[in-house]
Amino acid sequence: MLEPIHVSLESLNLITLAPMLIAIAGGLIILILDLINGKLHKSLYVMMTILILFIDFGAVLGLNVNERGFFDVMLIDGISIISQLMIIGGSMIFIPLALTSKRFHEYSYPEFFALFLFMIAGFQFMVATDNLILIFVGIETASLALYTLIALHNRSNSYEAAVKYFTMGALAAAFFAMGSAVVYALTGSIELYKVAEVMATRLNETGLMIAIFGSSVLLLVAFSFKLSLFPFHTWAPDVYEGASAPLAGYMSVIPKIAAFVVSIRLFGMYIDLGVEWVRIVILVMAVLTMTLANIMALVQNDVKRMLAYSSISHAGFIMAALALDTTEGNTAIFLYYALFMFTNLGAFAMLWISRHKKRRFDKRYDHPYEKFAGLVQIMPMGAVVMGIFMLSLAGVPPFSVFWGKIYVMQAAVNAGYIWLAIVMALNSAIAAYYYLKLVVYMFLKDPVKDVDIVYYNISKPLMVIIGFATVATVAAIFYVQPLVSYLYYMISASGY
Amino acid sequence: MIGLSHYLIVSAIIFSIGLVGVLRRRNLLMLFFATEVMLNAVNIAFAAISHYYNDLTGQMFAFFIIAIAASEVAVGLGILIVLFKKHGSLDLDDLASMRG
Amino acid sequence: MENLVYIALFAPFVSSLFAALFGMTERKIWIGVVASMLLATSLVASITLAYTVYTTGNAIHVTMMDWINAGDLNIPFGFVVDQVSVTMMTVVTLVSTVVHIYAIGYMDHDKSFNRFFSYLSAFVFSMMILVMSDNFAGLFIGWEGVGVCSWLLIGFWYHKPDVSKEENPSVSPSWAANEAFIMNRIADLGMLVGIFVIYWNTGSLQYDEVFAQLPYLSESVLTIAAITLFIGAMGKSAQFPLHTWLTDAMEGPTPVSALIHAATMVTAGVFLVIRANPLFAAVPDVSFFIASLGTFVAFYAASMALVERDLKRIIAYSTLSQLGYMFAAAGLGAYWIALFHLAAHAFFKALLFLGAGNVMHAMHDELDIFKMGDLRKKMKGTWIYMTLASVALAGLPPLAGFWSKDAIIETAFNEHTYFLWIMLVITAGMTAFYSFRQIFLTFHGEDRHTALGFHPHEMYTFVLVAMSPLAVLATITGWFMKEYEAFITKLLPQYEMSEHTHHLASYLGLIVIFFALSGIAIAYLKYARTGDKAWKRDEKIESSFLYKLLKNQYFVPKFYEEFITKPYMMASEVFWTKVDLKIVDATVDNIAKFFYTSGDKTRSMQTGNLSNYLNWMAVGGVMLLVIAAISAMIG
Amino acid sequence: MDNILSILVFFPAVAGLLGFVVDKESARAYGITVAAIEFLLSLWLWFSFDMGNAGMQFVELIPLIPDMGISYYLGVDGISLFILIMTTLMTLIGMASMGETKNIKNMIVTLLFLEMTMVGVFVALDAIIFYLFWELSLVPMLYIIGAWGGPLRIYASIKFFLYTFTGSLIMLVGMLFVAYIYHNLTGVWSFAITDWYALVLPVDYQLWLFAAFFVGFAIKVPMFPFHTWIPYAHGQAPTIGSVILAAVLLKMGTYGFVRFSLPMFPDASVMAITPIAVLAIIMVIYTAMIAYAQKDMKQVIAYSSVSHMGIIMLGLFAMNAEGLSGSVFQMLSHGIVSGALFMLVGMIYERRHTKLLSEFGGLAAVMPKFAVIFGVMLMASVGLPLTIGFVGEFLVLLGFYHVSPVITVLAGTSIILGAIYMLRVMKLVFFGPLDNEENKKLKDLNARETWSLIPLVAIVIWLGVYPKPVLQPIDNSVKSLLVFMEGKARTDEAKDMIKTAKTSTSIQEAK
Repeated sequence: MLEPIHVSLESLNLITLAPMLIAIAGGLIILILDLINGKLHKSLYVMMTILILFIDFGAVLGLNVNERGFFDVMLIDGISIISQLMIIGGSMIFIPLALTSKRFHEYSYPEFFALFLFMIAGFQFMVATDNLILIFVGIETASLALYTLIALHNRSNSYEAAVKYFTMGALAAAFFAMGSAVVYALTGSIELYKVAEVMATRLNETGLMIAIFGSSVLLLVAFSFKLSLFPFHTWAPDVYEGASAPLAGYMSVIPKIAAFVVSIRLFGMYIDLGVEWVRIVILVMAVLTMTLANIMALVQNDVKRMLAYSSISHAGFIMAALALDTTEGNTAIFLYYALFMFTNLGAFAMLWISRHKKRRFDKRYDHPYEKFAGLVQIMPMGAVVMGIFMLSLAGVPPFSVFWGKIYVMQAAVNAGYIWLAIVMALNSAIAAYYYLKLVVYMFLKDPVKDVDIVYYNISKPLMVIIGFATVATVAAIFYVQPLVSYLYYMISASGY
Repeated sequence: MIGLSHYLIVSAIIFSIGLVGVLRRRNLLMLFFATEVMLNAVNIAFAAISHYYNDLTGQMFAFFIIAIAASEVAVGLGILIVLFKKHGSLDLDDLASMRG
Repeated sequence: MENLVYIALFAPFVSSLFAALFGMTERKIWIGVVASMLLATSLVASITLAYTVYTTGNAIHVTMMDWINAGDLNIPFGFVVDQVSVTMMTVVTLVSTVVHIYAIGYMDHDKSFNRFFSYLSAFVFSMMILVMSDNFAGLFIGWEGVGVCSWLLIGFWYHKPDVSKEENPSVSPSWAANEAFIMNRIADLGMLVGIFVIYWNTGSLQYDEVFAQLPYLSESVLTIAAITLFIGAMGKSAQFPLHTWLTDAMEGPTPVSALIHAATMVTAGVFLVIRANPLFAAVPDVSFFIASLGTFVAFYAASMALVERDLKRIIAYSTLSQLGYMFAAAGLGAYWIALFHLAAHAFFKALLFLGAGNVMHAMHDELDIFKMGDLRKKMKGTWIYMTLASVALAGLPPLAGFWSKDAIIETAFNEHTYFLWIMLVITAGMTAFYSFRQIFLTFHGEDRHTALGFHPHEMYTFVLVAMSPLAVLATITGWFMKEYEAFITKLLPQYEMSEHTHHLASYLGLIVIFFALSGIAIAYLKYARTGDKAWKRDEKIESSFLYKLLKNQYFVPKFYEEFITKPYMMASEVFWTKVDLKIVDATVDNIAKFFYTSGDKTRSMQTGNLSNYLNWMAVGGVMLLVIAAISAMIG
Repeated sequence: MDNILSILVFFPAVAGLLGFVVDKESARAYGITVAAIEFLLSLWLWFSFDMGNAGMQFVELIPLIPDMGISYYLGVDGISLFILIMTTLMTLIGMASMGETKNIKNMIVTLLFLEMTMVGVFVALDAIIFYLFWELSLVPMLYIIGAWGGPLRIYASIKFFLYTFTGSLIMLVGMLFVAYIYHNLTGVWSFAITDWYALVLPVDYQLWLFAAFFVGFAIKVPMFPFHTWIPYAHGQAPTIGSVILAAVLLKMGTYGFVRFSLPMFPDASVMAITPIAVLAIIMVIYTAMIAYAQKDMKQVIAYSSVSHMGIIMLGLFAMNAEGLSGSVFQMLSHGIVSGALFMLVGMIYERRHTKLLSEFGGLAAVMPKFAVIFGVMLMASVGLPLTIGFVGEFLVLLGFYHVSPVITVLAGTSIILGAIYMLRVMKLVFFGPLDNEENKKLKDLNARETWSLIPLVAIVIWLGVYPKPVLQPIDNSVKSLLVFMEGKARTDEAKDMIKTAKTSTSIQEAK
């Protein structure tokens, strides 16, 4: 007979689950509110979401570093805390973008906000565990919610985007599951810390290397898809174009942070084990990603698509830092995303305010460069702000992304990868062209169409968010130090 | 005697069949089926390995995969329906308005 | 005494600034007067200084302030007034005072009258710096300063259009000015290099310190320094092959030609050699080369003057030729004789030019002597002056030219360089011929100008009076040769004729006089007579090869045009349009284009078709698996 | 006022921000006033500068990102002092002489921001702060060229930006590597240049790092073959853009060599003498020839800039006090002279809306003042003694003669070739008959133009006649730099080559 299981509530350490539970509960509350009164305005949901995220944020802050809980499934180490904070923080500045002056029907559905919160819970699960099952569940929870959010944007492009993302996501999920199966077959475990232990003892067994490589490849495919690395990036431009601008901005940052955390855990493990091959493959993919995405971004006609390619390129940039597998490299990932988040969300928000409810700029594109021609004459502050975002993305000091860039490059140099630093430098130079192209359109050209087309969608909350992003972008030099030291401390505390 | 490797080979074959299905099919619905096939191939592997190690984790994983596959289908079919309403077709080749 | 030095130096500067203040306002005669008076002040100061130096025998040395101090280099604005510089100062201020006064009359109709005086005085100031400086860098300031002033003054009538002339390559004053400036710059580079050599080997640029160091320097350093400095001298003194600018410089106003391109600036090269005589004395080979080149130029220039029709250009050739004489003397070690000839030449050549200016003024800027003739009746004073100057130039006793030139020729004999001697003697004959060819064609013979509608008239009297000091000096300078020798050889090395030469001195002198007289006689026979025997243009001679060769200046300007100017222009064009735009710039642009086009190509992977995307993904995955399998098997 | 450098850096920026509020009509007066105050502040800096001290003065150090070793670290020495003063002067004069009327407020604000970045570059003693200002200076310039430029302005501005940006990113990698080495040796992160000076690097490291910095600086200078952006930038830029570009932005490159390459990599610098000298000669001769072939007045001056920068580059690598001091002095001289020349071309362009040489001729008759000032600047440009142009050029050539006579003679052709192309411009524009009807009506310089040029003329002559007040502090710093380099050099070859001045020993002892 099986012994009855005795588990003390204390040993479960349920507090580690609290942040996710708060998000899920918040989503449910919103759904219940809608059941009670179906005519509530979206601003209520937005504020509710912010409040829930605020509590969530607090709950994460309250966690102790390096704890396990819930049958040791949850892992609360430094990177899980900082990544959760970034995910929640990013979401908090994303969600007010729903408060546009024009009504976009997806935001009037409370389901949008509920799904959004579930998605956040999914991300939090992804980062707060080293159990492959929970990672899988987290990924899928978040992804399924995200597919739906994209589709809710109710344009034919959005459906197309959702379908593309969904199908490829399903394939990636299959790869992830297969990869997990191989890992399980190799080690008899799906807890990464145990996997690492077992694998370390089996590394020298003949014939096993192919299985280890195989497992890494299967997992790599799955995460390369998430992180949009070449050649698994093909979905990204289309999905970004199909999704609404804020969501595209969101997608280029938050899901990637979550995916990066898992990647650090997974591939960091392989590299730590001495499987140099993984490092090489990642480096090659990273270099290819940043270069190819850059040169494709060069020829784009649409700003949103350009930004999509640019965020692919940035992801490649950061992936290279991951391959370094040093504390600095890992710090660089978070620092980069923390700094990139403001600028990128700001840039997408600027696209968002130029969005017309029905009319598109032309048949094919909604945000072609021409739309922004002469913006400085129509909307001087807007042009300056957008210009600052572009310069920041290009890596012009002292704007935020520059500090991330030099940290990544310094990490590469310190790890002895000077060639990588040079490749990064050259890529930044190529990238400068397409960012500059927008600056040129905004500042140096004359408007092409009627002047009123540019800022239909502006509203106070949007201005606040953009203002916040601008300040964060410009004043980066003053908060980089605390940010770096906090991130570095947390990451080294969790042993990465 | 049928051993672990046989199961794994079957799993790999089914996985490949699923993959080929994903690549070759032009109908979105068929494509979804193919991904389901792939996930189920993984299930076979998990169940077999779980049995081999005499460890229940693998079977748990398999259960989770089944659950997720189900929700995936639910969400996927939902998206397919709105897409079909809009486009009137589920053919992949009709679905290429964004490119470049 | 210091104040006198400063007065001598800065009076022209003040004059220049004063005139410059009114540079853009309309012509005012009194500005010329003030300028001339300031120049006269400078002249008086110079003469006083000369007297002081003569009586005390000591040099006056003043240091005004620091100029450039960097590293171990210290260059002050220091000035030295010794026998050599005081000679130059006196000559320069004297001639320039006369020229200033002359210019009041000559330029009286020019609307840029004020500007002219500003330039002219600035030139004198630069020239004073050049001769008075106590170091090579200061010399270089003056050197470049006179170059710029010469550029300004040659191009004074900047508004004249470019005209192509068959026999005269100079197309306009501004063209000639640029030519002069650029050619001088070529030589200046040599001079600069000389200064560098001196600095890095002696650690100083002060004359006295440098000369004190000379004995410790190696032969090769001395040779290089001497050669490079002489290259500088060649430019300023228009020695072959940098001579073409001088004749073209005649495009400038005549007072300018008199002052700059005859009396003062062009002798700066000779002055440099004299100033740096310890250096040149230490390298006999270079000195001999200088002497040979000088002799060659003397002959070469004289030969071109034989066929020239342009009044001023004839005098310019004669200047060139006389500079050759000076270099010959300096190269042979007779530095003081060179200096003496320099001074004497300054007087008679300035007089000659100013006379030519009078003719030009009378003939409304017509310079072709073939169109003149028989002017002496209408321009008596000018005729006397010019004849006097020509006699001096031809080297007939008792005028100045005879003494100095004879001394040079004697030196060539004394040094046993008989070839040089013969050349110089022949040249003396040629000099006499062309000088009097010019005099006769202008003032004697048939009247050719009236038919062409010219109505010449004599110059203002005050101008003629102002010229008189030059006439006097051109006459008497030679008589004081012995006294001058005593004065100057306190600083410059003695030059003693050998016993042998001394014996032959009078014969040698007679030979020179014979040649000169024959030249004059031939000129008289050919050009001065009237009536049936009057001179006619001879087509046969003019179409002969030799005539053409001389007329075209041995085709040197053409050669420069064809083999330097045009290729340079072509090369510049090619560098710009072919190399810079098509290669260097295109490379940069092509790198950018490469990225852009490869972006376009890569972009095609983004077909928009989900099936392709899935293929990419699967292919990527399978590829990675294959690579994994291969590398697992290998490693 | 110990923090005068910070004030100098941020005063224009703050003024620029406030400038958004100023009324359009008053913007020009506002800009000129601010620039004048900034200039006076920089003069004040000069007067309170200790001439006897060869080291850094007015140092400010505030740690910004200690974890990365980045601090706000400013200071000025004899070399940067005068470049800084020239920067403020040229900004003031450029602004005062500006004839631009379109979008004047934006122009003023942009210029003030540009001034901040330029001053920042010259006082920064932290590599990252230096890099920050260096990159940031591209942005206002991009805008100036792109918004007020000629027909090809967008191409020109992007080319300018991307070219420099690419080079400086490579330089950034170099900086990061130096910081890494510094960290390896000391365990501390630091980007402070003065800390980096203490590093004695192995020769092969020096060479690689020299190359990395070289790319950044050489593009900015611009050295052959990286110079092709400059004809476009100058050709398209509005007058004020060209003035600032030629006067200040190009100096950043040469200044970078003095500040970074020479003291940090003495051995590599000595090894680089020959290649750099060859490039410099090509710059001098080749671009001088190209300048001669130009049909556009402004392009002549643009190419002449490159040619003169060749002389400056040569002087930097003379490895003796004469050449190096001369080179720094030549930076000032070139800044003022080419700035003035660009202003002059701008003035004629405003009147005739063309810069083609063939359109002009005989202007001296109608515009005598213009012709005189142009003539003075021309003479300074070709290095006439007693003008500012001579001192630097003479010292550079003198200095480099010690290194290589042959190269010096080749580079010395600059005085010939310079005269050739400049005199051609003079002849085509000012001389000859005034036969173009449109030119007959041209007005001579007005009061504003005259008075903005006269200070420059005065400086050109003052520093030509009496360069000591400027040359001496430069020379002091240069001498101690050379002593430092000699002490730090590892190879005998470098020790032989670096020639410290005899008079500099006293400074060494005093330290």
